[in-house]
Amino acid sequence: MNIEDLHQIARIEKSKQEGFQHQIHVCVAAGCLSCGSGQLKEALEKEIARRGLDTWCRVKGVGCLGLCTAGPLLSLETAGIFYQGVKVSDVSDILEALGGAPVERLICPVNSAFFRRQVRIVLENCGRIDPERIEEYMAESGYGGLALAVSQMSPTEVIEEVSRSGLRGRGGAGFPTGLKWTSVAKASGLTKFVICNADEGDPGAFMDRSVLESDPHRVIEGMAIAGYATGASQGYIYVRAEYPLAVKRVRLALFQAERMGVLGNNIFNTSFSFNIKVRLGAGAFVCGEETALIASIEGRMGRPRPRPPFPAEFGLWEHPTLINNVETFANVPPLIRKGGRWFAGLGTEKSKGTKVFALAGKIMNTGLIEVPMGTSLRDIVFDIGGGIPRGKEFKAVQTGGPSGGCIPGQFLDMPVDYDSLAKVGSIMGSGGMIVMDESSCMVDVARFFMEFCMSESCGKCAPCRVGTRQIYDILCRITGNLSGPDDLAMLEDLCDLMKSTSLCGLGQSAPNPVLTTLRYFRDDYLSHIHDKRCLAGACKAAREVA
Amino acid sequence: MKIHPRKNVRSDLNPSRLLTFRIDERVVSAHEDESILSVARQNGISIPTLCHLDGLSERGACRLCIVEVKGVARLLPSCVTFPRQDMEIITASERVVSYRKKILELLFTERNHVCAVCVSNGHCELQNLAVELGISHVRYPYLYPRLAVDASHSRFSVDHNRCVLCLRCVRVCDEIEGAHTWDIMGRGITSRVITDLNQPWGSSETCTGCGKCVQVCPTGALSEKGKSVAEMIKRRQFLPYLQMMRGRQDESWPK
Amino acid sequence: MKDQGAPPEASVQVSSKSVEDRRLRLVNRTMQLYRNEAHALIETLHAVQESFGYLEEDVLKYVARTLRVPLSRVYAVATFYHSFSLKPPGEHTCVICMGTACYIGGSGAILDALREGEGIVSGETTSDGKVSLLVARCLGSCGLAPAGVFDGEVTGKLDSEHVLERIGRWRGHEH
Amino acid sequence: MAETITIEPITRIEGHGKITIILDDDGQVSDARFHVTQFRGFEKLCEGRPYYEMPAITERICGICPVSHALASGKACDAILGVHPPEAASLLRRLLNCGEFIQSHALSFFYLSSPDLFLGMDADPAKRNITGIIEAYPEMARDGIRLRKIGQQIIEMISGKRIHASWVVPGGVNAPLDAGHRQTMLQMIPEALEIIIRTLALFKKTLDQHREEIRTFANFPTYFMGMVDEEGNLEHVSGRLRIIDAKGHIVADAIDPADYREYIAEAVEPWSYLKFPYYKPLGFPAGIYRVGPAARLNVCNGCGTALADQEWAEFREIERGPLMSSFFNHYARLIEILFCIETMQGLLAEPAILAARVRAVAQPNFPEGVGCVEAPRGTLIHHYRVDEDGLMTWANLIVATGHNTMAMSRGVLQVAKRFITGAKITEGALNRVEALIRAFDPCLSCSTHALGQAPFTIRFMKTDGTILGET
Repeated sequence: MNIEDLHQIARIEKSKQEGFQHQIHVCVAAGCLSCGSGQLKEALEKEIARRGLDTWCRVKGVGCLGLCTAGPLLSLETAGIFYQGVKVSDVSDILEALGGAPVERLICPVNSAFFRRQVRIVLENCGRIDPERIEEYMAESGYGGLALAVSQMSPTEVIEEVSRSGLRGRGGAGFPTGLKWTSVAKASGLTKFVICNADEGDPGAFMDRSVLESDPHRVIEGMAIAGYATGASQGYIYVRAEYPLAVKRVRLALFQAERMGVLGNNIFNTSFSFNIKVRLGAGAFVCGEETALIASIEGRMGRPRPRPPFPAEFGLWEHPTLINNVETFANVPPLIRKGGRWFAGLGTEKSKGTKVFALAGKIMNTGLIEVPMGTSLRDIVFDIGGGIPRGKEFKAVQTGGPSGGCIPGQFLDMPVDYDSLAKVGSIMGSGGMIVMDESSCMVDVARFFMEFCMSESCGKCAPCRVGTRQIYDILCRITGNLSGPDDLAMLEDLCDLMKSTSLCGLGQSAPNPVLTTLRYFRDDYLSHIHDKRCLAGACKAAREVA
Repeated sequence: MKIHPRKNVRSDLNPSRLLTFRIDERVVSAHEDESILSVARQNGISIPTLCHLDGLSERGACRLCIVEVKGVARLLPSCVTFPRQDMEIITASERVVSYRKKILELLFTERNHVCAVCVSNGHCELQNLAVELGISHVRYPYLYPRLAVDASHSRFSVDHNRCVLCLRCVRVCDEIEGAHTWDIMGRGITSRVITDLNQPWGSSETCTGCGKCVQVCPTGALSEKGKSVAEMIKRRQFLPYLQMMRGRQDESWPK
Repeated sequence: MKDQGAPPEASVQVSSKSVEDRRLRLVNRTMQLYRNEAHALIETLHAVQESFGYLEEDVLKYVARTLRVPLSRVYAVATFYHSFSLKPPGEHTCVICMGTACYIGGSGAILDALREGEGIVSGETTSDGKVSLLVARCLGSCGLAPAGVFDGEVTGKLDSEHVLERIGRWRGHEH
Repeated sequence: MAETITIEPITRIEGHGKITIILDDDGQVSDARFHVTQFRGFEKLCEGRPYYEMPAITERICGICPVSHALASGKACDAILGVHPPEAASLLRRLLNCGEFIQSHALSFFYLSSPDLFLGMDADPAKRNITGIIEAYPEMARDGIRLRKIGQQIIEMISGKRIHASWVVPGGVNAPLDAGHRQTMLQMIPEALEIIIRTLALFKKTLDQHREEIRTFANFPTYFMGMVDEEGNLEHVSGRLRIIDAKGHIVADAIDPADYREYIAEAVEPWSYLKFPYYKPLGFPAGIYRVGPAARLNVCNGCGTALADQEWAEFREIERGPLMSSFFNHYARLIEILFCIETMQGLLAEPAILAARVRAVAQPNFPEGVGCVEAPRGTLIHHYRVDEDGLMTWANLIVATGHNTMAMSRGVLQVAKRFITGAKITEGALNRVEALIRAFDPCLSCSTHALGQAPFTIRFMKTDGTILGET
């Protein structure tokens, strides 16, 4: 494959698509599949064939359309119409309405804030291309970034471009990507690795899954570019076994990319060679930690080890290793194609670009969104998210999963970026955003996260192994109205201990949900402790006592 | 993960440089590939440790050897931290000592450490640390797990109640004896050391019966049969010799 | 180290040899794909889990010998990761998602209802061997919270009644 | 209409106990019970532990007689191993036991009971304590303190610690005797002898004043059990059991403690954590028997040491046949101290006692083992079962206070009936009830190991029948 071939394939694909007057996009990401979009797609195909419409109309399975709550979703690309909650029985109505007035009862308002306010870079192809066909990705300039990088840029230039963009790691901590790439590039050694962390372990986050299910080639391309920039020739995608569809699509995409020659030896007729293998996670949240992830790829238990040395100099099989997460890699191809300056034009001063969030919890529009960094929480929750259902009061939004915190209403106007979130005690995390209303007890929420951390703690270091259990016990005592007067002080004491002395990020950040809820929702705690009552009425024991 | 600075991490920096820096206001000098812990000990400054044992790979897991470094916000485990020129290290600040105590207290709550009836009473590293740090009571509630004793081996027994999960047994069995009979199952608070497929030690197919695990165990978790209360005194003289004589280049199964 | 010996397939005791061979085929293929290298352990365990439904002790020994991984290490890895199970699963499997969104949406109450209504606790199989109840950390179907998986079929917007009814049907009694 | 009097806690005994006395409508005592309110569950917590931890675990049952538990436990472990400890170890174990008898009996007599005995049952309670004794009988107080200290020093010199030394181990003991310590101990003997002879003389003079107590302190016929040696003489560590009836006839002799279950069975009553052992051939509750100092002197043919034998003969002169009143426990204690001092002297003279070989080494060879010694308060039986790896699967401990429970309860009733009448209950009367218990010197902390439901319902009732409270 050379660059000319790439353009050729894109041209052929484009004209092929233009040959269809109507393209019906059916969401076949996991969310809609579980509402029956698979059957819907089949029914549509059958009906089209039966009616002999297949010359001018075609059905295409696409990745996530975003608004998971309204699934199964369907979009008519050319007409710009969205249908929601579509059933098999709606098929004939939809086909009959093609080219005419849309089916009113199924219409999903496209001009609502949910769609309007989004800026899509990572998700630009989600819901538009068939994730199981590499040609469609190529038709959308796919692999153009890789071609550009390997044929016209030196590795140093690629890294400079990434640095210039201000891209920061989307996995949680927000480490500058350019800097990370530089360290690996500069590390000595002939063998280096690139790892894509797709072990999206935060409960309540499904950004990476959606990207892998909807646009896997984007991630592959990003990894290849990283491989070129850092001098690695082997990549690994470490993906959760709990995402079978994502695994299947990534494997298929890798197969296609190899067959097309955009992976393998002498990519685009250059001396650059790059291969990618898939490794399955096996249900361990701690494997999101770099060193644990490496251990897991090596076939061992995912127990983190102290850093330094960092994976950049001492990683997979002791070789320099670059680890970025799915969304970070997914940002790379457009960044290379359009230039770091373009990317840096989006977002805030210190947080560039866009961020994908998984909106969930007590919110009207649950689903996947992508907004520029710096968008306010209020805009995300109330404008894009459509606010709280059933007229309930907003209480908090949880970001960053078990390592993050609960942000109260007083910070709704805060811009969402790495530093602002850190300032209020939370973290960006991978992008899970869970909205809670007045019916949630924040002690119970803290207990939920601590239970998670306790069962996900690898057990290597004592503060995390025993600390999570002790904190969990205290929180159980509080929600069960069995706490003593010293429990709150002990809770804070243990949180401080874990934060300061745990070995890895899991233990160091596990107290965050407790600390933020203690800070912003202390009344929830005090009511349990002093009045033996759950303010939100959520805790069972509390209800029974009252 | 075996981090062996001399062999792996800094091989490119050969020959290692001599640095001068400060530990507890004292100016010391050392090679850049000597851990802060080892430099401190050479200079007569004691830093509490539990998972560290000379002759075994480092784990950095017990977190008792944490020290403060001026200008660094995080506390660093001295067993796996290496000095830099002009670094200023404080080994026993009030903050560090209070954390060490709390960690130790957590260990005491984790399992049923009843010193009075323990074979290692009086010869126990955990007990000694508690004495050294002045722990007279434990603030946190005891968890009282129900753990069994495995006395199926003809010469040794393992009492999980007294295990602190330092994994010295696992390391010595793998790194020195080369049998890898021991490992650790499960995760988090439910982790437990096991032999082979979590079977009674006496039925292990791989155990050579060498007893090194027993000798490196810091507490009474592993002991020789026939030893009664307070009689189990561990012998570790063999470790440096064996390490030298069997010195494996790299571990096929690093921690 | 050179002598691997014959693969001790025979040591795996299952009623029918032909069934056995078929089940081990996937396991063997996985190990061969990685040239029997030790780092293939997790991938191999996935294969064992897939074809046997759980990690049978004899198969673990077989894998350990073939990949030349210490027995205790195999057991350690098998118990470290939650995807693996050492117990045979029930006839049917019900997974309830306990991700944040699902928890906020009430999946905790569903588990309570299952415990009270059917006497099932997560991680366990009913005494009649019909149903195994598992808890997932997050299915990634947060948009459909609370979500669950019934014999591989993801279902969203669950409530206690619905779940109890499905489990009841599996166990052959009505609610 | 009944009224309940509760004495709680009973003072000057080991551990925590409670007595309930129920009065009928006429204010007459109708029933009385002796409760143990502590629950320690030692038998249960031993399960799963290695057999060799048992001496150390069980000696933690008590801070007064840990040596007895360690010895009984060590002997039960010997039986599990199937070994005989080397001669030196046997001698040293007996020597250690002497030290304990001296300190424990001294504690009971001088510290706990002498205020009642010398200051009077009806003395001002503010004075009726060890400080009162120091004021009134300074020499005796000094003697008592000194004697107890001698006992403790002996224990310390042999085992390295005053209490909980973990020195008794399966198959023997864990360290030989230091020759210097032997010398020191020998030097202590004359002083100890002087003290005990002086005290015996002093005590015998008070017997007349206590005629009423002698008459009522559990003065009723029961069987008695105690350990004797091959000649039938008093023995504390390595003898066999003998049981006599109320007339003094031997009903069972030379019982191997391993066969104790043929003679003793245990009943559980809902109102106490104590178990109620009884002499099996007679059944429950008829098979009431007593153990302890007086019981031992009742069952034996003599002490086997010169001075103690003289005292024993004089003691047995008091009544024909066995002495029934448990008040005589005080007397017997002093004689036993004398016996122990003399025994020590003999043991220390044995050349073998300094031998370095003090331990027989073996792995468990038998699944079951019984160890029995005479503790200061009476016969102590440890009975263990282990699995093939030597882990405890079951334990049964019968302690002195257990054997005596039935007698104590009946004794309380007897004392109460004699001293409590009508509406007026004097402090002195209540003190006598306590004093009876103190005569048994019960070690409640070690006797509370039966697993049962929490037993106590103490009703406080007004005369009109309304229940005021229930605990």
